[in-house]
Amino acid sequence: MSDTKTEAHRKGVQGTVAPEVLRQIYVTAVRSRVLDERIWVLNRQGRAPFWISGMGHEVFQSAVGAAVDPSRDWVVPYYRDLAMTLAFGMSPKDHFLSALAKADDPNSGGRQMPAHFGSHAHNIVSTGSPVATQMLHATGVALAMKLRHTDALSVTSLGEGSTSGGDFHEALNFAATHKLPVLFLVENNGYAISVPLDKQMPTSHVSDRALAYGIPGVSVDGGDAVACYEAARTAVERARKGEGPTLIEGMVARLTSHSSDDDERRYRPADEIETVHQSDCLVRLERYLLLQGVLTEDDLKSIRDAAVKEIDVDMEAAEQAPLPEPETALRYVYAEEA
Amino acid sequence: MSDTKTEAHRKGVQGTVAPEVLRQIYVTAVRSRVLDERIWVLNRQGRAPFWISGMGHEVFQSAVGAAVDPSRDWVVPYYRDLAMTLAFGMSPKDHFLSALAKADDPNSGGRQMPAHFGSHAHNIVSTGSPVATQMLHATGVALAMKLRHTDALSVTSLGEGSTSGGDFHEALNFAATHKLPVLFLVENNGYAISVPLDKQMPTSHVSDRALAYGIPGVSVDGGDAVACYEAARTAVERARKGEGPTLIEGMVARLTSHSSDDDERRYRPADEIETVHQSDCLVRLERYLLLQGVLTEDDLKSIRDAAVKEIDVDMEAAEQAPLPEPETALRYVYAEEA
Amino acid sequence: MAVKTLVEAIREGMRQEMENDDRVFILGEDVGAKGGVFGATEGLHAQFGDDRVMDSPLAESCIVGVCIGAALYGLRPIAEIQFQDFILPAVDQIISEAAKMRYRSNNDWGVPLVIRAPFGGGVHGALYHSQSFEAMFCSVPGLKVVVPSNPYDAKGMLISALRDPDPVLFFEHKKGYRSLKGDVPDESYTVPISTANVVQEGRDLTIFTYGIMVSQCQEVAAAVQQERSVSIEIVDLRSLRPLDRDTIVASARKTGKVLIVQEANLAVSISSEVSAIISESCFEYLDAPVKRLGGPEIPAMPFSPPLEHFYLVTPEKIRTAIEELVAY
Amino acid sequence: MAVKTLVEAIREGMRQEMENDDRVFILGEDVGAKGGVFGATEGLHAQFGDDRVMDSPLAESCIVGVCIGAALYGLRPIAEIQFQDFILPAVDQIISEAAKMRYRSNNDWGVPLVIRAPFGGGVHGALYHSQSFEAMFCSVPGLKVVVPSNPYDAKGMLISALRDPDPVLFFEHKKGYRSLKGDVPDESYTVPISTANVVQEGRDLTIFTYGIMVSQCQEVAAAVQQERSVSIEIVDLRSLRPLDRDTIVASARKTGKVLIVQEANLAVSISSEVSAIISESCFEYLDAPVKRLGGPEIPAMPFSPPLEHFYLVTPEKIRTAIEELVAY
Ligand SMILES: Cc1ncc(C[n+]2csc(CCOP(=O)(O)OP(=O)(O)O)c2C)c(N)n1
Ligand SMILES: Cc1ncc(C[n+]2csc(CCOP(=O)(O)OP(=O)(O)O)c2C)c(N)n1
Ligand SMILES: [Mg+2]
Ligand SMILES: [Mg+2]
Repeated sequence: MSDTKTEAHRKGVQGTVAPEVLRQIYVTAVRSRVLDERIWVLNRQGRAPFWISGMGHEVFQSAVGAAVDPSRDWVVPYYRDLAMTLAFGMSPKDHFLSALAKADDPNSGGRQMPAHFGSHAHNIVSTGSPVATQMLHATGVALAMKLRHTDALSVTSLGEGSTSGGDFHEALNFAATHKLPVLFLVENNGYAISVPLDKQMPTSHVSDRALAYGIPGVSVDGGDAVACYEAARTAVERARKGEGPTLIEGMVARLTSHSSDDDERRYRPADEIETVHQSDCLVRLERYLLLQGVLTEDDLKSIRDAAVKEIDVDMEAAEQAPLPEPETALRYVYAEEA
Repeated sequence: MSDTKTEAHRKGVQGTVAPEVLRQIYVTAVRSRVLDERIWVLNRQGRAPFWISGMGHEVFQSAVGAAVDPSRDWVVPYYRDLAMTLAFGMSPKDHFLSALAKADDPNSGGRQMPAHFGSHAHNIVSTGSPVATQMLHATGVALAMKLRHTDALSVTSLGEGSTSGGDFHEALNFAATHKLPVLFLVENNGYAISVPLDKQMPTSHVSDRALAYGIPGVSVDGGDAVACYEAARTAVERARKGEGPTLIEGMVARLTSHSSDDDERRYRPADEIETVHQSDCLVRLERYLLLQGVLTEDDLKSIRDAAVKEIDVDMEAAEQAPLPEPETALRYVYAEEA
Repeated sequence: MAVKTLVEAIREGMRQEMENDDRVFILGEDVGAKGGVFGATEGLHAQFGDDRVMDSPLAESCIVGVCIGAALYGLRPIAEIQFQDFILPAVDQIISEAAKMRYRSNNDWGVPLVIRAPFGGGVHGALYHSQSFEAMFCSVPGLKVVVPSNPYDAKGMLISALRDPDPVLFFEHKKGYRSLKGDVPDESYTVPISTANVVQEGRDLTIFTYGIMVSQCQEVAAAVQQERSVSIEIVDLRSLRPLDRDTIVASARKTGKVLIVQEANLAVSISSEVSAIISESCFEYLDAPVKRLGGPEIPAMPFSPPLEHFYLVTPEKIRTAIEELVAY
Repeated sequence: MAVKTLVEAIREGMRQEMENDDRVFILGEDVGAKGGVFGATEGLHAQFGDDRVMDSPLAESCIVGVCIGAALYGLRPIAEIQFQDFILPAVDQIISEAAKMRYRSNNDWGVPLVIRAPFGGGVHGALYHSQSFEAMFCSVPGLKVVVPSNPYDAKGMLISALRDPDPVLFFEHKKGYRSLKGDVPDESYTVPISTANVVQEGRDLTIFTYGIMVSQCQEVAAAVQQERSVSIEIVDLRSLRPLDRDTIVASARKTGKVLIVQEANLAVSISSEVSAIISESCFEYLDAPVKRLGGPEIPAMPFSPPLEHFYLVTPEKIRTAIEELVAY
């Protein structure tokens, strides 16, 4: 088919990104990683019954997060978007409260599984478990933004496996038809739980699908912060100019099993599990920042130390927080009278 | 986007088609047209409460029908596929029985609306009203054909509006991933009831979507029998060789209101209603056949006369047939014991 | 005040609330220039334009999912589903998303969304243009489900629904669109959406019903009351989720005999729940078994007239049921 | 004969029927190398290969729709839906297509398809991995709905389902996969899929229930019977559509007191229909109101342990319900 065309699409876009933006991307990614690792520890200690990780996806999310404006833009994330939620202003404490199913969890009051994000205060729409439904919500948010004549945009994301569902198609079709300001992010890690890409879809890149809707589609290396950021900037500009949606596929790696309930050794080749860590996006970003002289080894260390300290404090606070009272289960089925 | 690519796709494929095939295509199209017109008459007389027409779609359907093998291939049609069902061996009588809601209607025993086709004896899968669901049935039929190591294929069709639903995407994705022997036909008449193409989708050709699934996609002029037939032949060969599905879009015209319940003058420009009849696919086919010397004026007349005669006889027979007994409404919810 | 049909009342309710609140907009198939396949949105596109009366692509999950997103951003969408039969592709968005949004976010988010859809049969609509799917939504906490039985309620309940902070399914009997007529005030007003309505008081027997069956039961009851001395109460359930338990229980206790009438098939339906509520709360007041009348257990209403007629709950069937109950 | 768990019995049923009938194949998410998220298909991919144990794309409408097509061509598909919560995108294919195929074609076509899905909670699955959606399918003519309560029934009913000419929804309680154990013959056998099962005879009170609640009710009943002289009958409904009306009516008439127990919320549910059937057919035999016990009217089971526990039907709640009914 259109190999040249899609190859062109796939190539990481080149450009220069300001050092403070790169620093911001790195800070978000590190905070996400440290937090993520800590929740895994809680899980292995039996204190957090479930976790599903964003490890390996952080640079892509942090770069896109840096390209949008969380004060007016909205995000409708999916469960791996820990870094994205930090970029939109949620705190590690918020996530610990959720992982520990505490009453004050801002995502859901301990009602949903961890990694089911949402915070009205931070323009993060509440998300459930069924995959791909959020594509349509982000499209509706963007429709409302357009109807209300704002210059805001909405961002939404999902895994490559989830693009097989009908809502993915229906959302792209609607958003493209009405030229809505949406960024559709696909975080392609090559697996949907155990199902590999070649049993999921007939081509190797979801960005090929953009052609079906007459919109730009790019695949970027999810370890290349510059490419991720530039692709997002281009899409953001396009959206704000009223030119419509963009499909951005981050080629990322899942550095863990699907979730704390899964054991990837049942289906993922041992050597792949081994090698996937060698291209860890965070390590690559660090190498790039050092090489470009954006940050020094000391900078990296102090950023990481700050993240660890923040996360220690937040975890402590979350652990002190109370569980919900049983009868509160009955509340908020419908709006309550004031 | 990929304009050159899709332009190439859109161009009618050239080739030579044997005269007997062209004749066959014409015979099917004429029988369909005469039958269709007759059922409209019954409708206007108040004898058939509902009709939805294939007028303007017949040449495309008849050409595809001539390119497949109804003795081993299966079709999962949609409501405009009157000509296709004739190509697969149904008779005008079958359709009169259905239009008049008679007990012996082979489609449904008078249970479904007319134009809801189905006949096990003719490899025509039963179809309901919800659009696009049949895409997945045809895909499943093709999967079974492949698992059973047959060299048969399945054909299915829908309108361009119906491609907006999730099942369209899910079916193409699955069929392409597993290289299944399916022909996905889109009969693009520019309207979904009243909704015009530009409110339905962001591009002007559904065939662009083939790129998303890495399969061939062609748009053919639905009045060009040769192009339609050649596109279908190519797709059939590909399917039989195990190379997978093809998306074929016939650019057709809806020569009537959506159905007997609709009045297109509410939403369709008057001049368009006027001009659409000037490019009637059947008239164009006749002109082509005469020009190429495939058939003479006399041939055309005798084919049409034969169709009228057949339809007179079949209508008469259907009118004599009994309505279903009321209590039979309770039968066949589940299989009955032998 | 003037006599209006059901569809006119619905249209007027939408128009007035759109005039009143610029966050209200309509998304659905053929709602624009065509004005909807039943004319419910006729004239609204001309009045409000492309941005507020939007023809959607042919994709119900898209219609509902996009409306959910717009509602989250602060708008007040009306999703029109062309036929209730075609709501099924949107069931995931309705049940997984709209119904659970407030609960799953612990009240951080809500979905003020009205989904309108014509349902019911008796119009030669056959298997896929005649169904009554309300039961499946009435088991879902987080949804409200409403079926107006007359133009007055339709307009008032629709305006209430549009002001409700939570998702409301608003089901309109398609045969009633033009056959149901009644006085409807010209100005905007509301009718509460979680209450049943005692449309006719009586002493000996209660009929619980909803939608187009209300007027049909009234006619039959009037005829029966003419012929013999029996006093029939008729309760229009009108809100199917939540059900107005207090009104149901009070009426059943008062009369001691209960008939539940619906067009849908009976298994696991509104009739089942109303019967179960009465069993729970009226045991010592009942003088006869709770009786149910509805469609047969077949997949849907067939096309052919003898088959369609066989399916329908007719005045004759209602009369027989009343008489059996009276005689018990 | 050996003691097997529920999930082992289901796996054995699939394996034996796949050995017996080469038309049987499985399509679902992660059913291949991983063996399913609950291990139901473990080892089957290794034994039968890619063509008969197929990992599907992440699209439930696709899974069911493709299986319908394959069934129409003559195969005998098993569609695995990873969690019953995620069956909603397939509801159109199930209700509009599979359920209506035979009826709409006047018996020309049928869909021999088994859709398996784990349901239910108590495993910290939270809002979307704990639901019990059976009610919505039990109102649909054309479908059969089955919930086994023990490994013996599970294997035998699954093999029956795979030989059934019509679509069967086979719902498996996920908490029961490993907790429910029992003797299961090693060879292939069938258990009919449209009958209820009186698992324990009694004189004073009947509990109607299904799924994992059956063993829970048995335990509580045993304890109560130890303490006081009351004789409790327990009926495992096991087939939820069609319901075995005769067995239900006979038992309710015999004992005169009825408790219906389910995990799902009560409104418009199996409990509603069983109660309504009893109202219709056992009026003169009842000694107390028909009592129902189930989940609260909230959208789904929350994650946090105190909230999840609040939702569940516990032994204490069952005991209280029994005692209230006995005391009536
Ligand atoms: C509609 C639906 N079906 C099934 C699931 C179960 N499930 C959760 S995540 C997942 C795989 C998702 O894979 P992908 O989209 O590639 O995202 P990734 O987890 O790899 O980031 C599945 C099958 C679900 N959540 N929703
Ligand atoms: C799921 C679903 N939604 C809505 C309808 C109502 N409906 C029937 S045909 C139609 C338009 C179809 O347009 P298109 O696919 O372009 O086919 P055409 O009629 O133009 O051949 C609509 C909206 C339906 N049948 N199914
Ligand atoms: Mg993935
Ligand atoms: Mg069309």
